[in-house]
Amino acid sequence: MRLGVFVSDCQKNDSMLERLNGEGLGIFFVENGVYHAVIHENGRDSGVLQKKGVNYYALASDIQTRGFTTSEIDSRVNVVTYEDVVDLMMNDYEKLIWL
Amino acid sequence: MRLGVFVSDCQKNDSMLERLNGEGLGIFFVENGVYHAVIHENGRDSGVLQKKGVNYYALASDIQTRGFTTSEIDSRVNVVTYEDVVDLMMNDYEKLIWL
Amino acid sequence: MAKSILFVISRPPYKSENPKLAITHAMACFVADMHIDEEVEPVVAFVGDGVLNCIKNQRSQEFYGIISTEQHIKNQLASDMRMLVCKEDLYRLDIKPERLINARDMGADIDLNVVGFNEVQKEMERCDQMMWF
Amino acid sequence: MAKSILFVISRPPYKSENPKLAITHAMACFVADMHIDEEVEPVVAFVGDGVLNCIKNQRSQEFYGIISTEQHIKNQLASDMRMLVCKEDLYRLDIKPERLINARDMGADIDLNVVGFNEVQKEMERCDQMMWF
Amino acid sequence: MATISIGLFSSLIGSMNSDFAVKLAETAVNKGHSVNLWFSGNAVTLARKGQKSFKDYSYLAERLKALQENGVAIVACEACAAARGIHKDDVIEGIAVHSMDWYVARAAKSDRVLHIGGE
Amino acid sequence: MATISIGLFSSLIGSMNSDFAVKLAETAVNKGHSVNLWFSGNAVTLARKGQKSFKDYSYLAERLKALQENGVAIVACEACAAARGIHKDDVIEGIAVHSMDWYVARAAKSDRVLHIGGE
Repeated sequence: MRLGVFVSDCQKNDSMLERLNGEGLGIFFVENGVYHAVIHENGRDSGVLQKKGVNYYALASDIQTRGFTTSEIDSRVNVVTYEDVVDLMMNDYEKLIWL
Repeated sequence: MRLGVFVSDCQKNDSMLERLNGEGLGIFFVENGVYHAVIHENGRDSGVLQKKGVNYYALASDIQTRGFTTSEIDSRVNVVTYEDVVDLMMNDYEKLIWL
Repeated sequence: MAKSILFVISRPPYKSENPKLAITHAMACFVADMHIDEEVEPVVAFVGDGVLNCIKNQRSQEFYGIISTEQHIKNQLASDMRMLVCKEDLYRLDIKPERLINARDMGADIDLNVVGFNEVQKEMERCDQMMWF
Repeated sequence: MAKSILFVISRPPYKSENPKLAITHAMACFVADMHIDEEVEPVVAFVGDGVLNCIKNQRSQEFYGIISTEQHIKNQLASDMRMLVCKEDLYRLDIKPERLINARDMGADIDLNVVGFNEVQKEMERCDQMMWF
Repeated sequence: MATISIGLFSSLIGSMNSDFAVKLAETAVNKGHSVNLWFSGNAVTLARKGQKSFKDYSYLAERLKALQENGVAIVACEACAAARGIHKDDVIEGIAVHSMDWYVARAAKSDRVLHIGGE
Repeated sequence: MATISIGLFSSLIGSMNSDFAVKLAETAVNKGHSVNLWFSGNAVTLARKGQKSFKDYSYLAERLKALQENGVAIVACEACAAARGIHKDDVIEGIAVHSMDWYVARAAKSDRVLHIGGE
């Protein structure tokens, strides 16, 4: 199953993400979820970024809305537009979860 | 300052509670905050209960609404009614925070 | 051929209306064939702090005048809806099996089905659609 | 004699309207003496993830057509409202001082005031009332 | 007896914050205290006329009327209400609509303020 | 082209979930997909007539009308709306009101479902 998971919050609800099988998983950082891709809490990357075999995406407009630039995004994360999100949803992921 | 803090959620936002000075602090577990007083996650008490010099209260009706009995509440926590909450607010705490 | 929808309840009760909306939406599947040419089979799974919904003896009616989430779950069991509860989360929150809601007093033939998260994950693969509350 | 109200902003921007409501309520203090016989002095403190509100170059207008939280904060600075930002949280989230909003282009005489949490706590003691957003 | 101001920012239906605030106000009034109740943000939906009662969810409209008859000042934020399409004629009788300065003024003069600022 | 059903449960004003859902629907429609948009819980407030536009908050009423004119089925949950005092006459023209079976039926037949179940 190719599963797309939308993370819209900056709080750490990693526990559910940790349990989901990594293979084929896509994680979409949207809204306040984008902080996971740019903030280094206590000097460390977000725990959410540590999963193997996962594709990460962050919505450019949500990063820029919050005062960050896309160049600040963690290198593991792909910067995407709404157009990209629609295409990824339709072509790359069969099922979607909004956590 | 005698400060009363209302904790209405079961998620761990201890970090703010940890910073508040213990002396004179009252912590009111209401709504889903009452889980802190009855649930032993991974066999341990809630971290929120570890503060020294704090008075803890939990609203009886909110415990019972969620399927627990007042006898299950941690011994550090005082079981209170809405009447008690009003009296405590008026007599024992000058300022109130709803976290 | 029926379609199936998995309703995942991941939030605790009585914080927002979320878990109840999951249950009412699941119940609505039983009449969804009014709109389409096939039946829709609902399955409910409680995961994370959502398992707190499954504790029996909820007294919201008495204290707040609202029907409890327990009553909603009992109605679903009495309607033979498949309802899974994640074992790992029950263990994590130290909720013993005897605390779980059942609807035997309503003549239900089934109970809440305590399963490992891997079983929930299988259901996520099997279902046609998923709604995460 | 004036009363003072401390508005504590503990949530990040753009999740709910909460931080903006804190700022608009603080602004409303400037006209509160319409209703009562004394003035009301507002003080704002950003703590916890609330410090994320203070990052400059927010572009919500461009992407979502809504005035940014940044613009609200600038308006407050230009109105000489005292605004504290918790140093420990800036450090925790690795937000450097040069990223913070200022309103010098609007002729503001004051900046956001970065202080230790102990200073916020002193303000909590000093104020007459507190509203935690 | 004292004055308490309660500010409620969470929305109607299903949010137990509303139930908590109303029950606390009722208890305080029964003890002889004076109470102000302010709805802002999504809580302004509590002030709307024509709410249908369901057994699933708490139905607070009648209890708000009773509070108001017992001397509680209940006021909804004007801008928050208008943004949600709730205008003066849409509000339950006895509930007033004011701008935010009403609340901060009342709060400043209260003995206790419980500001429930959730989402 | 595919069909996507979006279920939105978070409330109007200030919740960026609403903005996200509407922008996603617009983008999908522009790419030629067919879209269903369901409002339940507090999101039913989005369907209400007479929302006043403020610069502080996103104002989505006009964009919902445009979506509907572009073929998007926009439907609000009947019970959730009635509980909040929003009845058929209170709803923006072009937005329908149905019970929950409409949504689950549409979702079952969609290629993709994005269910935004927040508070």
